[in-house]
Amino acid sequence: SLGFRIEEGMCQHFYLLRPIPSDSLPIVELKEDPDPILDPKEQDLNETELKAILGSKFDQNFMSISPPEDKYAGQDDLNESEVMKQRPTGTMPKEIKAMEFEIQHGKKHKPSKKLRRRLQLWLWTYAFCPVVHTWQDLGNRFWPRYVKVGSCYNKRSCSVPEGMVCKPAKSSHFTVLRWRCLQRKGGLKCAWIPVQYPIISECKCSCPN
Amino acid sequence: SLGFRIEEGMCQHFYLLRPIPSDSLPIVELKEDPDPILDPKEQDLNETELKAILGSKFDQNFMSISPPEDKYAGQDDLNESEVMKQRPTGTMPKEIKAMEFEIQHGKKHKPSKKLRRRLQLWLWTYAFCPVVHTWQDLGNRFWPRYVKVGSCYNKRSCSVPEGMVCKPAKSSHFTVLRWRCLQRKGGLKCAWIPVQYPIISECKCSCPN
Amino acid sequence: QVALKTAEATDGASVDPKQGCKKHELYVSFRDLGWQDWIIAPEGYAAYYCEGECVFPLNSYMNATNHAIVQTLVHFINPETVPKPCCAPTQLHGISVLYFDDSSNVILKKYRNMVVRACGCH
Amino acid sequence: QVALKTAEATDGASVDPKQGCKKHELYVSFRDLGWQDWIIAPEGYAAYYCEGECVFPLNSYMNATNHAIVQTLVHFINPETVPKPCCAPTQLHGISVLYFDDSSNVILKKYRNMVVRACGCH
Repeated sequence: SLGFRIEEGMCQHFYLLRPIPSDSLPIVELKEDPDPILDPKEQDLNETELKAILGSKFDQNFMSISPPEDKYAGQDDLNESEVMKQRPTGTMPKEIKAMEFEIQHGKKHKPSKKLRRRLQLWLWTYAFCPVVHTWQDLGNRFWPRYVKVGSCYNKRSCSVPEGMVCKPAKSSHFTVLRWRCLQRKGGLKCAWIPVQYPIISECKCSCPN
Repeated sequence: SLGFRIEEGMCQHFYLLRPIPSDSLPIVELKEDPDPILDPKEQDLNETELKAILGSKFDQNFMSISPPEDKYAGQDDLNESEVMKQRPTGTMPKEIKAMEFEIQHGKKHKPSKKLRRRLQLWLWTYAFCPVVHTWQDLGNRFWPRYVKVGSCYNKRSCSVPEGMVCKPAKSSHFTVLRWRCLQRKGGLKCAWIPVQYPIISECKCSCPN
Repeated sequence: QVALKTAEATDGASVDPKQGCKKHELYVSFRDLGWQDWIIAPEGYAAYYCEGECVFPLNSYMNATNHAIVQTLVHFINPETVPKPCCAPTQLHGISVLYFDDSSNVILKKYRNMVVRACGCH
Repeated sequence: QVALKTAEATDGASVDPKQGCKKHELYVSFRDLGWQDWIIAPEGYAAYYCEGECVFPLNSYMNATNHAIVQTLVHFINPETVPKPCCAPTQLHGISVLYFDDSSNVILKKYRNMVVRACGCH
């Protein structure tokens, strides 16, 4: 059907010439072919069977077959004071840990050890970028259809002075199933295949781009 | 001498088609034509005369006719603790002024008014970007040849968490003289003309590019 | 079946090379590129492309760089010296692709700079 | 007097359009552009330019974007549909210019994107 017949040798070159993927997150929406023939039917959605395929990779806390009740009342609506209540996790950034908070006006003022620790904790909390989890609908060609993905809280700047924002820093992935259809001699052949769906697992206070 | 004769009407278009200047600082080095015929001679460098041309625009604190003694021992060598000693000028950034430093572990801890003020001052000092002044040699086609230009201190990050750097935020200019030569019918005609030399007048803690 | 569908972005007319540099419609089918074996979804995408002359004088909408302005004049004065600046994307954006990687894992990733957003003279 | 001097960056040979996309030498004299009345210094500058074919397969040194890879294949399959990607600057840098502004003040400013640093297929 191609206007130009591709020879075998050329095909080799074709395979070498491919665009290059990036690890950047978040993922933009995957544009699906709207043809309903490519959708799984009722009989293809046997829960017991599909759970058996996924096995231990089915994580009830982060995956759901039916629309989750708290879908629209997720952490996405967190206001600033709620985010600030979240104690930071991991290790304190070394530049905050090194801060002495010496104030110079005339003679040196060095804060007490206890106060210093409190200030470091305050700055760390201020600059900390929590991962916000929200349910996402992957559409009916993925199973389970609903997964809880991470995003970075970005309603305020996370730096002093302002200018930096929370951005994805690390990613991991869920394994879910994808309904894949191929045109074969006998017609359209479809099957569930495992796919890796990337999610944001850590956010960091960084400069935009 | 051009391979293509430019007509009058075309010239009009030529004038419209020009590259566009930018206000970005610092200035990169101006590449001079090395031909010494374009340099001012001894008799063109009459200090009294040239000072008269510049008039009140000659600023002794920022301009020098002879190589300044402190040229290599300028503020460029400032170490961090010296920069941190500089009290910030201007008004405190509003986001620092708004900081309450409330620390939440169990019950709320609100620092005293005095402590809050001290902490705000500390953060402001930390994030402040002083203008560092250094003497610059403009070459013998500018008069006065030496001017004290501003640059932004960038040996450490100015933000918490680190990531932002001190960058030029505002500029002003000095008026100095430039030895300009034009090829005329009677040969090369040169004269001193006043030019605006841009300098950094304010630095700001910002994300790089 | 037409291998690759192309149409004018605004008026449906075919591309006149004497037109100024601008964005044109281009739908790319991954099947037509022979990529159906490693790309699972999407089927294809609207890639667009840039075409058109970078002529003297450059109109401001062509997003010309200072270098392109200089090159245009050099070409105008002496066409043998340098070519005209060329019409190329000035802004691109990405799409998500579900594909087989080298280890035959199926992965969803972003492919950056796949879609032309704007064109200009470079 | 030669209006504009051009020479091959590496080997001194004249530009062969069948060569791959790369940076070439180009010295631009502001006098030759008729700009000596508004530019005081410099006299001219090394602007360089990009030229060469963006051919299939693209070599990695051509800094091709993902869109250029796709466009190369579309052109290869059906040359009528879209042109080849074009060879254009991928990185540019600026120079300082001492010039007369519209109010006849003499000003020193940076002109960005005046010099080609690297070329690629777009």
